[in-house]
Amino acid sequence: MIDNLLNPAVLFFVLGLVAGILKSDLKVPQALYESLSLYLLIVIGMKGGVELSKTSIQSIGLPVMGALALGIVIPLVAYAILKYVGKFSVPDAAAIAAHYGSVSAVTYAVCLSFLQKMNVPFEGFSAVLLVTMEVPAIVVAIMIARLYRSKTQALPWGKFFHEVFLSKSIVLLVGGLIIGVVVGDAGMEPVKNVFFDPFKGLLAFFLLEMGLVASSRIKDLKKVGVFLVLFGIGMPLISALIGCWIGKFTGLSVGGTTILATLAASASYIAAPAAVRIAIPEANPSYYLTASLAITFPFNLTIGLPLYYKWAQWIVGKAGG
Amino acid sequence: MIDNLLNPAVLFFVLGLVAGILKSDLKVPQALYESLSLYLLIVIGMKGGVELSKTSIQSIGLPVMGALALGIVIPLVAYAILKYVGKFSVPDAAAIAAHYGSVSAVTYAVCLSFLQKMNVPFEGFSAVLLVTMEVPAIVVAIMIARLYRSKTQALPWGKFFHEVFLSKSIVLLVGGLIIGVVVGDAGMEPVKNVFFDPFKGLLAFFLLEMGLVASSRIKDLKKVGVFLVLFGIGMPLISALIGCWIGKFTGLSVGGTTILATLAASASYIAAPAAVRIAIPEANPSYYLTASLAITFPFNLTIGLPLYYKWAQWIVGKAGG
Amino acid sequence: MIDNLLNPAVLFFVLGLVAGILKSDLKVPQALYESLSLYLLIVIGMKGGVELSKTSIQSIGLPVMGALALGIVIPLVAYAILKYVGKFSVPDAAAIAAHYGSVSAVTYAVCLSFLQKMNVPFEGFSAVLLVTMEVPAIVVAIMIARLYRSKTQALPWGKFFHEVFLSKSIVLLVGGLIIGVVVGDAGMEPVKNVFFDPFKGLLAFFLLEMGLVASSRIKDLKKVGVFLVLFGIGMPLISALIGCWIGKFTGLSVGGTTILATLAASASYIAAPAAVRIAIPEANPSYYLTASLAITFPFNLTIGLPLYYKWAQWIVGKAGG
Amino acid sequence: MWNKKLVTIVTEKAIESNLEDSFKDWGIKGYTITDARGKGNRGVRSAVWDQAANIRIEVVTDGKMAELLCERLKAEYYDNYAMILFTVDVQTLRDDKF
Amino acid sequence: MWNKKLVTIVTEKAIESNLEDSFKDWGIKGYTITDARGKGNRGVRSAVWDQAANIRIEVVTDGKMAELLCERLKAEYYDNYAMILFTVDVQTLRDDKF
Amino acid sequence: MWNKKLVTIVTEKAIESNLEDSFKDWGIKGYTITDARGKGNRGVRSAVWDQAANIRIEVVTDGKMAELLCERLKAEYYDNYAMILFTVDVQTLRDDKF
Ligand SMILES: Nc1ncnc2c1ncn2[C@@H]1O[C@H](COP(=O)(O)O)[C@@H](O)[C@H]1O
Ligand SMILES: Nc1ncnc2c1ncn2[C@@H]1O[C@H](COP(=O)(O)O)[C@@H](O)[C@H]1O
Ligand SMILES: Nc1ncnc2c1ncn2[C@@H]1O[C@H](COP(=O)(O)O)[C@@H](O)[C@H]1O
Ligand code: NA
Ligand code: NA
Ligand code: NA
Repeated sequence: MIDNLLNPAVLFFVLGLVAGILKSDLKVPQALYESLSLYLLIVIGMKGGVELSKTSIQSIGLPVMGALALGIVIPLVAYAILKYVGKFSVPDAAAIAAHYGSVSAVTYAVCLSFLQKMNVPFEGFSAVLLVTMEVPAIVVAIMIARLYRSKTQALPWGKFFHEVFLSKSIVLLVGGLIIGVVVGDAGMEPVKNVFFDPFKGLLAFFLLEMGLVASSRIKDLKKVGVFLVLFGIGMPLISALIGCWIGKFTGLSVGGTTILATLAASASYIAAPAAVRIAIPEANPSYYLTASLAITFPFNLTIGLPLYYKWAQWIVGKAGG
Repeated sequence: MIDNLLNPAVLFFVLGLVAGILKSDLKVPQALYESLSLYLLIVIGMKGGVELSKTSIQSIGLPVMGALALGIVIPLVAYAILKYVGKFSVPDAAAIAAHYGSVSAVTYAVCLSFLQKMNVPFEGFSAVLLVTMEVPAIVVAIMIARLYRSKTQALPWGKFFHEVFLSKSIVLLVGGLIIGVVVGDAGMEPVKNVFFDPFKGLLAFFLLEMGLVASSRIKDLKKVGVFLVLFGIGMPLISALIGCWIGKFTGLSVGGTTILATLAASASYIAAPAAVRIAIPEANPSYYLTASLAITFPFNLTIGLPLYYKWAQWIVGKAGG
Repeated sequence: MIDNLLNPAVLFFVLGLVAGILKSDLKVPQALYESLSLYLLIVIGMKGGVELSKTSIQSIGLPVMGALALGIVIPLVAYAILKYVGKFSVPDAAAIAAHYGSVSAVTYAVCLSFLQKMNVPFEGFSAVLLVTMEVPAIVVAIMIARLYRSKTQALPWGKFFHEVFLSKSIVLLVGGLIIGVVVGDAGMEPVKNVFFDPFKGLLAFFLLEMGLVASSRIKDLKKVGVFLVLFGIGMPLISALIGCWIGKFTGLSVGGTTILATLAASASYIAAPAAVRIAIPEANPSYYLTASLAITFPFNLTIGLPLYYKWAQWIVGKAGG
Repeated sequence: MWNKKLVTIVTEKAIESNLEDSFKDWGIKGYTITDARGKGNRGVRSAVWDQAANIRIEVVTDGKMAELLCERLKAEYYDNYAMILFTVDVQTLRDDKF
Repeated sequence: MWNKKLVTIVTEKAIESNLEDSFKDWGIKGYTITDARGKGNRGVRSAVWDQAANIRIEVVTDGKMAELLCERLKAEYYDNYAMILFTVDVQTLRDDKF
Repeated sequence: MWNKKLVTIVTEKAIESNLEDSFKDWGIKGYTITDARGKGNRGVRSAVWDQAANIRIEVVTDGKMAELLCERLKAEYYDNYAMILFTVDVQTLRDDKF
């Protein structure tokens, strides 16, 4: 486990976090943050697409259904816990639930690196699972928030769906996926040294910036209260467990199950915050941003990943044995 | 031809275009757009310079004269068509003519990739042709606009030449060319992995952004009218044909002729818009930006390039046969 | 020596300088400048850390003490010259002294490239010397400025030390150093193609921007006067000489001594300007920025480096022979 | 010179496109946006990423529309978003433009 | 405090250096520029690239120079460029500076 | 609408964090910052790098605090930094906020 902590990606995150907490004047230009974010999303899509083009599509149906189910179940579970145990207001509970039901592409990318390093094989269509899980939870959570709304101010659903399905993360992931499938391994050859080789290094670089961003939310930890901190650790564990079982029942390998569990455990910090700020404006961003970025993301990055892999071994391994 | 359409560069352009047309919130930070633009221009220069340093300079005179001739003839032809057939006003016709007489470095770069992929050899000094054709057409077109001007408000020519010849694209291309010649193949070795290897990938990335920029002009297609749309496709064909013949008469190979034809066919979107906005202020930017970016650029990228190569084979090949 | 002038890094600097002086509209997005600066600093740290992890730490104590001594002696010498020979005011003399006592990470990086190209071995802990010399001179110079101050407005030292020791260059260098040591050669493998391989190319690219920045100070050369121009060339020579002797007495190799001399000769343009602008507000930035960026930096880059290497050969070589 | 009102709004970047839609609905003909950061009741907004970035919007318009704009922004956005606004009297060269 | 005029101009980035030259010719001693985007008669200018970017220029100056500046900008730039301007009365700490 | 003062400051980016600390000490509750470039007595500041970049700060506050702010800025920063400021009367929707 220590080994997982001492790789460049995690250390860069820690450096950013520490620099931010110590109030260094280190700043990452916003344009760099956005450029790297754009790069990572489209490359995740492209890599997934190339893998997909080499995979038999037969076995993809069941896991996608599983991912969809996760995207619907997790926000409901999260909402119930937040509302009835945590006593959060409806909008706050729904908003946080949206984040935990949706996924973090960066956590997914770190998970793939982790599996590759351990030489664990996984399904070629895993990026499809990522894409599948991005949106449903956001829609579910927003529907909950709307249901309970006293003022019957209608949400313009047309506009809303447009914004969610054409949000930059979806466009880049799906666009990359399609390009990857169309171009395939051979066609990617001349641009490999931009889109594939530097991926790990640029991911590490991006984590430096995420550390800085996360540090800006650390001071809110007190404000959000102990319950949310516990939720930020407990919820990914619950989600990962559900994810492992769904991985098993939909026939995923140990590697694929680890990925599905990690997706389940990860909390969105690109698509969900943007959609929720518009669609559930009453929700306090301090809650969902702090939980997602300053608690769950670092937890998954360090302790979560190896744990979910262990669980996947137990659960899927047993089935196989 | 389909093969030419399914490479990453074209697909990235299409992705940007589609994202923009569908009004996704995908945005490329302006700093990234400018950084990549800067990179591409200086690298095109450097590559050209390194090639140039390996080429015998004897045969360069005639083709450069040919390129110069193209830079003078094309804006005149374009102007005549726009003014007398298209019934455009003098400033509008001159402004558009400036763009079609000047060149697009990105189209040039895609052309080189295309030829390399087809294993077609070409002259080492082709970047010199690019540089040669950047400015003359702009000067010719602006002189036309000034000639017809009723108010005799003098253009400060000194200031104007300073701006055109020291515009960033010229400085980067010529600067890169000189650096390439001076440093040569061996001296470039330690920086190759930044300036040469990632070129194709970063070009593809840049095309994503160009797709977004082009999409912002798509909605003007209706405004600019059918004639300009036809012009945006017909003019490059005319220019390419002239380019092919000049390529033949100045002794270029099939590859070099394809490049000259592509340069002739390409429309500028960096140097010309900046210069024209200042020197022909009455011209409506909607016309020249839309024609250059939303019509001619994608046309050349997809249909034009393979066509010009075919033409070059016919015209030069015949001569050779 | 000519050979040193004709490498891409120097030529890029010259291109930026010339473009700026000729008032080209070439501009480097500020976000790119800052991104590259961030990259170079953290990579210098990481490379140093990896080397450090392979080095026996025994011999490090003496050279670090030597570097510290340089960091204290150089600003005192510089101050004395500026105040008593150059007749500068106390704040101006102290401010300039801070810059010449501190170091330039970019000059250090160019020095390493130079030594590698010449196949001159050097100590693995050289990055520690760089870090050691960043801050002390700034503190010394500011203490001088404060000492002579008529108004006894107290400098908030706590805040000041916080700012200097947590300035971005220190955080990135030290953070990179630690990451390098912790991760080591093997752990760096997957991110090598981002953090190590492109270093030289990106350094060259950065120098294009430094040329542009330096050019913006060229017009101040007249304002700052002949004395400061001479100081900008003479002071690095004095510092380098002291550096060579300290290198010899602390047992450094010819390579290590060249590095120490170069560090001594280099003038800061990141940490020092930021700290000095706050702590010695009366000092005129035109003096220290122009001297550091427009005189000493290009001098070291072109003439200084090979000279210091010669000196190191004489001084350390003699001792060894 | 014509007397007009300048309404300046500072708010979250997250709602930029929503505000643009609202402006269209309300008949606002023009506006200017710059990126900003700042501090207010809702704490520091340092623009380190989109969710912590501000924008600063300026609308030049006539007195009546300015009043309407203020009312609507207050009704629709004030409760839930970091937002301030202020108005000032300005002179313009053209009357019908604003 | 001294009474001065603040002239704010929003226009195309493409003519930034031209405007700076004009300012020099007209004797304007100081100005401040920020990058901007916006919407107006000439459509949306989204700053996605230089040709679609705006700048926002502020000039603090005395009443006479402000008037002159407005007139000249109107004469030389209004017809052909996306440009608006407005003036407002401001107080400054120094008189001779502006 | 409530009458308040808007104080606009243009100065060097190098002292941004110092100014923020000063504002805190002086009891300023909110402010907005945008990046800027410009020209003044101390020459062209083109924002090509941090040491040549400007910022533009806006503070909406009441008349008394505005006066205090101007005085203090003049006393502490005017001599040594590139800085200008100007104030203008504005109307706001909330009174106690500023
Ligand atoms: N008094 C003020 N003066 C200028 N800008 C302010 C002021 N208060 C708030 N702001 C800006 O408005 C944004 C939102 O304010 P708030 O809703 O108070 O957090 C802040 O991030 C600042 O950019
Ligand atoms: N009413 C307005 N209020 C504020 N800014 C405006 C307004 N109208 C135009 N602008 C700005 O001025 C630029 C040029 O305006 P126009 O010439 O009308 O296209 C636009 O892109 C906006 O940034
Ligand atoms: N008259 C003016 N109008 C608007 N901005 C100004 C003016 N004078 C100076 N500035 C701004 O204030 C900064 C500092 O001014 P200065 O101290 O005069 O160099 C300049 O870089 C400009 O951005
Ligand atoms: Na999840
Ligand atoms: Na052309
Ligand atoms: Na030094």
